[in-house]
Amino acid sequence: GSPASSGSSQEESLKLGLIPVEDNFPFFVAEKEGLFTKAGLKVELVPFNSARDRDLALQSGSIDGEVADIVATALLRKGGTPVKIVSLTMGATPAEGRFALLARPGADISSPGQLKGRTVGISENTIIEYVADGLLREGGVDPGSVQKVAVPQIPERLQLLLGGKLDAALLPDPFASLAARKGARVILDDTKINRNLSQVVLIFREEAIKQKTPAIKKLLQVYAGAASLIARNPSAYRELFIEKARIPAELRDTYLAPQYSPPQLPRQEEVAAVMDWMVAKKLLAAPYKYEELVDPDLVNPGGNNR
Amino acid sequence: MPFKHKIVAYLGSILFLFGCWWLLARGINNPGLPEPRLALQGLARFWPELARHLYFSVYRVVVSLALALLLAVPLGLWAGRNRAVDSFLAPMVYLLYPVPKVALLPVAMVLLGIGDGAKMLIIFLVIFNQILITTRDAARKIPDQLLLSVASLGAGKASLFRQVILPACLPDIITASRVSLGSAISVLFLSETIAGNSGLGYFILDGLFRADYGAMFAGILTMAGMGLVLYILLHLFEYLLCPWER
Amino acid sequence: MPFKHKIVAYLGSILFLFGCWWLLARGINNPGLPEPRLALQGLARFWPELARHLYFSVYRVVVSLALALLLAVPLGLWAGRNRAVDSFLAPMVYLLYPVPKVALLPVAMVLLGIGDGAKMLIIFLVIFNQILITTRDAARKIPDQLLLSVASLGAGKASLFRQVILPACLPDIITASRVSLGSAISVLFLSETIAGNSGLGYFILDGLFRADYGAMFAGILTMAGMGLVLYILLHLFEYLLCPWER
Amino acid sequence: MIRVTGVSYTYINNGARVSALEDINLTIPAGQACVLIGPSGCGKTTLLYLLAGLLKPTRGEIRINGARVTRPRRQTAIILQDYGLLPWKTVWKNAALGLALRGCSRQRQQEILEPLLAALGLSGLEKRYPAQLSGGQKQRVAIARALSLEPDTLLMDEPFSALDALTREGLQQTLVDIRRQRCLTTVLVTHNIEEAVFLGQQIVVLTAAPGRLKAVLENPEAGTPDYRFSETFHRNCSRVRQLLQK
Amino acid sequence: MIRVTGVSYTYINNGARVSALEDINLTIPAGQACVLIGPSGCGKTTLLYLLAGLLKPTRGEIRINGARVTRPRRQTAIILQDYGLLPWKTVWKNAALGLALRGCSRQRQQEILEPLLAALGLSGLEKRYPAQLSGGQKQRVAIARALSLEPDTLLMDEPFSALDALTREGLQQTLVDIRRQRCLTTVLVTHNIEEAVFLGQQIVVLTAAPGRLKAVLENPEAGTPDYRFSETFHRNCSRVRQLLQK
Ligand SMILES: Nc1ncnc2c1ncn2[C@@H]1O[C@H](COP(=O)(O)OP(=O)(O)OP(=O)(O)O)[C@@H](O)[C@H]1O
Ligand SMILES: Nc1ncnc2c1ncn2[C@@H]1O[C@H](COP(=O)(O)OP(=O)(O)OP(=O)(O)O)[C@@H](O)[C@H]1O
Ligand SMILES: [Mg+2]
Ligand SMILES: [Mg+2]
Repeated sequence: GSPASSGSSQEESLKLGLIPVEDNFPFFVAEKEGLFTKAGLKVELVPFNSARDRDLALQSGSIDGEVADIVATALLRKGGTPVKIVSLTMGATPAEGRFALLARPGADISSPGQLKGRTVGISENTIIEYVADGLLREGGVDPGSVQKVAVPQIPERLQLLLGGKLDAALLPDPFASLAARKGARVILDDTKINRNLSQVVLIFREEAIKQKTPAIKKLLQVYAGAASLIARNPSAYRELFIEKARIPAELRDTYLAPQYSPPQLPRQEEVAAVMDWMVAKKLLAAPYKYEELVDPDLVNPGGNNR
Repeated sequence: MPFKHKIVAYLGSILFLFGCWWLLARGINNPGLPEPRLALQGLARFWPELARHLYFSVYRVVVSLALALLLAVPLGLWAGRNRAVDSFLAPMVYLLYPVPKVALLPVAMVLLGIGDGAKMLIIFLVIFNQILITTRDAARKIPDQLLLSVASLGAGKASLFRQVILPACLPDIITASRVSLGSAISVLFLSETIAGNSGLGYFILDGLFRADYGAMFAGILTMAGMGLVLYILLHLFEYLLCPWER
Repeated sequence: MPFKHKIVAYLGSILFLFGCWWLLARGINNPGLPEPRLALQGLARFWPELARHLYFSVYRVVVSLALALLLAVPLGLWAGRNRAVDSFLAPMVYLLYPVPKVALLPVAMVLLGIGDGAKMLIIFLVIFNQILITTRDAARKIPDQLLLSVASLGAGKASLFRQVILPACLPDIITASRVSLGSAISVLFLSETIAGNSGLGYFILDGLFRADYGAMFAGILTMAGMGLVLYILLHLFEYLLCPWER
Repeated sequence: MIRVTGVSYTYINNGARVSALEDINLTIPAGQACVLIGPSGCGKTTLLYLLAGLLKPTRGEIRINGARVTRPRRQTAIILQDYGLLPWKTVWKNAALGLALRGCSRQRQQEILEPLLAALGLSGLEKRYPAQLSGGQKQRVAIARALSLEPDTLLMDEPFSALDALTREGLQQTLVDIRRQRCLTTVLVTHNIEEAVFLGQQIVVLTAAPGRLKAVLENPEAGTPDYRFSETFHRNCSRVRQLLQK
Repeated sequence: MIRVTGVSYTYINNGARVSALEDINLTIPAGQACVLIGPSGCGKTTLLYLLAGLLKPTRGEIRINGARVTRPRRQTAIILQDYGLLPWKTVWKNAALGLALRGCSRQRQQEILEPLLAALGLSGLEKRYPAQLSGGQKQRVAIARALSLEPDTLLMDEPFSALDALTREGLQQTLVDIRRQRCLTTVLVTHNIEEAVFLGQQIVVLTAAPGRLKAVLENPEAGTPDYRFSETFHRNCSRVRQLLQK
């Protein structure tokens, strides 16, 4: 094409950090289908293997935004990186984004009450611990009464659980399903409770929001488009899902892709619950207000905005 | 030792290693450590893809090793022959070397982003220190007689470095390269698991995340093989560069 | 160089480092790299807790370094003086050394638990190879004359090892310990961040996860300080063990 | 008694072959003093190494007291051309090394070495390291070490070359005395014709490289008092000189 | 011309002080040959190092041609007691080192060295490494290196000690010839009284350690044809011997 048409302006390019898990699948579908280009966007999806490295990259300005959670967002702000949530991508309902607390194979644990004093593998000061605390409370157990062991990386937590070195561990899907398939017992499951504990959010650096508002808006539209593509024809993206969401071979025939809701803003009370937990954990001196964490202007007003 | 015997010895010990691995895998019977067979199958299954990752990894290791040698060797020689430089440099090295490289990750990312640059910087920083320490210690040990004798021929500082200090330290520098090559590959693994989707480190971690231990160990095998080949190349360099030691 | 000057040089270069850090922190202006002031405040704030973690880390590093020396040095000396042993051992080392040990940590932990065992095993495995390679290369370089002269006094194999080969390699073994100490601390950090709630690695990562960069860098400072002190101890050992090099 | 039959020796370096000795036949009765003399590079040192069992003949065989020499014997002492002192041992420890290797008690070592070091003019230097000695002092330490051993065979490679004329003559006399007392079979390499004639009951003259026997002179009066000033002494000196010149 | 005024030298090792030379005063006119003789350990080597600018006098000063010596001069060649050959250079490269350092072209090096090596009996050994030479051959390489330089001052530390009597006498004559031709100021250390008297126009006798001047003999006939067989020669030999004995 001519130089004028091929030159994608700086404002239209976005760098997005994400961990290749099922939460982010619509982005990969959009990439595969060329939806970004069609929308006149230049989006680079940068894969990370740990939330820690992803957040460091955002902090250093190497990426414009990332798919994260509310705890990470608040901590980034606390650490001096101005970021804001622009939309929820997963976890609009409790059924989305499954986390489960599992007991190791062969352990004599069948009810939450038996977890008292046992070792529970989590990732400290993250959404994982928040979910763990929430689940334990739901199960009627004081989170302080279990022995938390920090195992930040999920695959390692899985291996230690299966190897019997942890009595229990909190795992997201598909690892939770895999552990269950290998003999671990699900004690608590966040899709089976009434509270909505885990939300996946799309966040951007504030300067990116300021400079690239149209691009981010388009991105959200593309995301919505990809989500509906998946909903309409899940089997067409099966292979891509197995690959991009890193579904273990044992589960490839049984594990189903989750539902993806269209972009929307997180609920006030969910954000507040996270803030209260963080203050109680002394991760924050004072809770952030909803407006400090969320930028309400980017989600398409036609969307499911509550 | 004749060349033929060497090859036999190499093959023998590789077989021995596989044997140990097999026994260990059987013994502990944990999916995290699969039998060699599974790894070899993984190798066959993923070969073309693995080769692509291998290419990136080799590139990163070799470039950072070369850069580290280029900078650390002269500095080490200098510090080894100059007490004042050393007592300024040593505490810096001793303080910086143990600093966990994650601490440097933000700096690396700000300066170089998340591409090859940052990965190679992290590798570079680790082995720079190793080569610096070894070279400095080697330069310190050079007998004064040798230096005196060449100085008495009227050699200036520069000639002394080129004619005496550098060749005297060459064997130790090669040893340092051996040690650093291993470290470089370890750090490579770590830096490739941070971000991006290329390199053997990524491949291995990807296998771990998918709980596909066959793929994971195929990656580990490839990494080990890459190490072995690079080591053999280093031996070749030594043979060529140090003819007086044959 | 007199002792006093040395202390001045050390202090000078530490100040210089802090200066660089300060400038860098200002320059890149990223919360991930706070100013030194914050780290020092963190140090004051967390001291008693840090001391407990420091204790664990020191214990893990020192024990694994000692174990690695105890096993790798004799093996390295043997391989260095015996071609047959070497051509069996070398390929094993060259294959195993590049294997990313960190990838094996989960397996090690499944075997040995989340406590000290697995962590120390991985540290041990990394530095064992480094010490082995350096010691072997050093043993190879011993001039035949020296061996002949002691052999001519009727020394048996054992005496030759104790009287000639070991002391001849001692300076290189100390260099290897220096390099390995740094590697050991790096691996320590990694292994402490994989699982468990103790050690400086845990403390640093905890700070990072809390976005409490003051605490994080207080941990890093403590780790660097631990490295420096262990290095000074190594210098002391060298001074005591190699009086002929003073 | 030393019996050398048809001994040849060829050095092999990197494929290149250098013939150093060809078809040497010698018989040195027990208690006799034999002197090797010949142009520089003719293989004297090589022959001494062969006698000491430090090298193995390419052809032929060497027997001492009927037993074939294949490795260093306990009863053979040797002084190497480059002294063979261990840089990491003090003068005392270097001198005592042979005794220590034979399991001699501390006290016995002291009894033997103290007078010996005094006689060699080394008193007061016991705590120095070889690097802190002059050339002649190093050589005398090597002599002390060899003489301390009470061997039955003594092999010496230019043992007095770095000593001043007077010390040298004194030591020549000491050597004669010790040989007589202990019935020591002695083989000495020298370049000094007078020394050869004064010390050698049998004088072996070698040709230029590769060394062959040129002549074996009998010189029964060697070492007798005032032999230096006798007519025979001067005649024998001239004969050796002529043989060397041819 | 060399002028030594009130020179003392003290070695300091680890705090211990060893006085090697005390209050040496000497004047050696340009083109003259001076020989240093004295008991082993009296400081001859030390004095040579001082003259070469390789050590700095503790007290006093040394001037060559009026200029104070503080570091090695380009026009001074030196042959060290331990030869000072570089183990990693072949015979040819070692011999050519001085020329190469002076930026001499390949061809010029060849023109100078080829006849020199031939005269020293080293033809055919050009590609060997020092470790593959006999003691005397090494010494001759060092001689070749020093003579190749066409210096104005030549310092030699027992340069012929490892050579056979005939080679030695030949080289003594060569030295006399070269000194005459090139008007070379020569300082030679020897233990051989005949050599001292044949070569030294000025013979400096030192006392036992710490070395002081005992006597300075004028010996104007040194180096003249047939001097060896003259009456004066024998008389001077006896005088030197007496001076040494006192
Ligand atoms: N390692 C070696 N490799 C090859 N050639 C060697 C080696 N060592 C010695 N030679 C050669 O073997 C010959 C004999 O050497 P040797 O050291 O025995 O001589 P030598 O009679 O002791 O001489 P010198 O009086 O100079 O000490 C020499 O020509 C020397 O060049
Ligand atoms: N590095 C050193 N440290 C301490 N003392 C030393 C050192 N080097 C030499 N000496 C001492 O200084 C004195 C003079 O040494 P030097 O080497 O000059 O003697 P020399 O006259 O050359 O003897 P030789 O004839 O034995 O070679 C000796 O007594 C020696 O022990
Ligand atoms: Mg010899
Ligand atoms: Mg000397």
